[in-house]
Amino acid sequence: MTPLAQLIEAALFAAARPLTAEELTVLDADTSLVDVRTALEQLRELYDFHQHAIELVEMAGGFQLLTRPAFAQALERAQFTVRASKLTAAALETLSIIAYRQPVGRSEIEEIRGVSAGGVLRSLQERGLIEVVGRSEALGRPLLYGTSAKFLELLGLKDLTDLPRAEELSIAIQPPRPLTPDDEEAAAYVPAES
Amino acid sequence: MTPLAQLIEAALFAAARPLTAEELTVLDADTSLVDVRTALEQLRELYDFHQHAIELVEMAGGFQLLTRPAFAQALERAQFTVRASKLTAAALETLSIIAYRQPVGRSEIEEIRGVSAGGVLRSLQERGLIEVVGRSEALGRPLLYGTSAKFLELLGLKDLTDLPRAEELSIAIQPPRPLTPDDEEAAAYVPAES
Amino acid sequence: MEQPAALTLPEPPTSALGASPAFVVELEAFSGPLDLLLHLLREEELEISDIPIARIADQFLRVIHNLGLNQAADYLELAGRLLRLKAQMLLPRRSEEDGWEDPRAELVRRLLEYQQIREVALWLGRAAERRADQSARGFLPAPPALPPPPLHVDLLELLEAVQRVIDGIPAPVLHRVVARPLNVEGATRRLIALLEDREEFGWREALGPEPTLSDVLSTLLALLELARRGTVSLTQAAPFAPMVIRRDTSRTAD
Repeated sequence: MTPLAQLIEAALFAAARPLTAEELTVLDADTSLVDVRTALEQLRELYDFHQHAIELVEMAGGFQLLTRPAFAQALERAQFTVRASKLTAAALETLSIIAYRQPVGRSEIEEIRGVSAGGVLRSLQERGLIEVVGRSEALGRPLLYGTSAKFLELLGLKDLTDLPRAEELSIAIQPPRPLTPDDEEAAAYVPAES
Repeated sequence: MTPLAQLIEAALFAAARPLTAEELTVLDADTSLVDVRTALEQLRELYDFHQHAIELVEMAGGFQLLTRPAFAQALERAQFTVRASKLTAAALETLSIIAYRQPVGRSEIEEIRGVSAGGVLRSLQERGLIEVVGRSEALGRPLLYGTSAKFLELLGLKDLTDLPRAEELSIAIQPPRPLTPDDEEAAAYVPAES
Repeated sequence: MEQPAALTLPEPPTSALGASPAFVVELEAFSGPLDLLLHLLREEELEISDIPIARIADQFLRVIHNLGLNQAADYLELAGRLLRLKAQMLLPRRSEEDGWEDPRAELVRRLLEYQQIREVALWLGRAAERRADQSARGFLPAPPALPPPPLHVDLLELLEAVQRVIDGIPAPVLHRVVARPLNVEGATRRLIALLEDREEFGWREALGPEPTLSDVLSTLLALLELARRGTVSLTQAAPFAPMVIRRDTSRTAD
């Protein structure tokens, strides 16, 4: 391989976009367009001659290195190109609030996390992890959110009672909302401070 | 090139991230780990022998195709690549402590560096270089941190054993006990240099 | 060991509070108080194992004073420690033989440990630089109409998120006090009904099945009130033994 062909190979491999022959002349001060085209031809022949799985392709945007179509199926089967995507910390936190407090409105989520929740709620909804389960009776009748069947499926839970109970978490979650009659007993544990 | 070497080249090229030998066996039903390692060796030799600008690098527990260091300057000058921003001294020191002491909690890091670590830990976590690996049993059950696969990728390390060993450092490792003037070993604590 | 870039000194300014110009440095140039201390030691070509504490403590303070006190909490802590050490070193020691422990030992240990971490940090920095010389494939053409990547969530992650949410709540509501939580009248009625039935029964029977804490407290208060009125007598065979509740015939007979 000539030094120019090497430089061009490195550039086509590393650049974040296809490169034109004109752009490739920038690589070396004394390089003409003809030199670049010769080197590109050399590169193409090398890949073909040694039966590399990659090839040099010229498209509208310029030259790029691509895997040969013959390998597309095997690659798709192996799924190397797609990495399982993960939820962001903000999405997980919002999801956890909804899981434990559902049905719950946006303002309550924002109050707990201390940041606005609009974007996160939209993306959780698009991913099918939460859904609108009703409207609150409060002013403006805001939407109430709950977790979806897909949420249970992804976490491998039979139903919501499979979620660890508050007492099993290292710090119990305290409900900062008006107590229902059932909660009264629990609340009576704590003596009034003197 | 053997069909398996071709498949592996296509996979490494398409994934653009380190793939483990185990992952690569998925490419073909009848392929063993030994076959994959043989094909990888073949591929490495082919790139070296024909002086490709790309080389096969073993990193972060897997294998990845990368441009050779010799072309870094030309690629940056032509603005085909952007150099990764440098880590600050604080980030590097914190990473060092975590790399050698993992799993390690925030308070231990702060004690060693003598400064609070909250901001640095958050930014290292956001960059994906460290991750929470558990909780300590100590009071308050503080989070414990460890380095991630991305940390190995950033430094181009195969695994954590690539890090310098204590004996290779100019300062010997410290036994955690107080010194006395009579202590024979005290002399060994003194760094050899300046 | 090579001098890290972070330690390069800026040009010494002219106003130096009596300190030698070499010690006028910028706080930002250091990654922490130990870094600054190491720098001072190196400037003076002093051994870590035998630090002239008094001198170094004064220099350290001078530098910090020079830099202003904003953002210097960590530095002040070490400054305080150095001053304590300085005082300790002035105390008369009895004799070298009877196990005198050098008060500087802990500081020496920390400095050496920190120096080791710094050496590793330099190594990591160089490794990252070497790695940055190599590029992965840059342009990844979008695969034609593949389904979106599978979503990965696990329960542990969710629970960690719950924990973060809880940790983030500034003032968690720890308890609520509800009016009229105890039902002493109800408990009294139940006890009187029991007493009509039986002359003697145990504390457990008094509570009834599955008592809540509120039931326990209500029953206890009711019992104490009944005992005060002389309706029942309460006895225990021994401290912490089960309480026995008996109809108090001696006084009702009066």
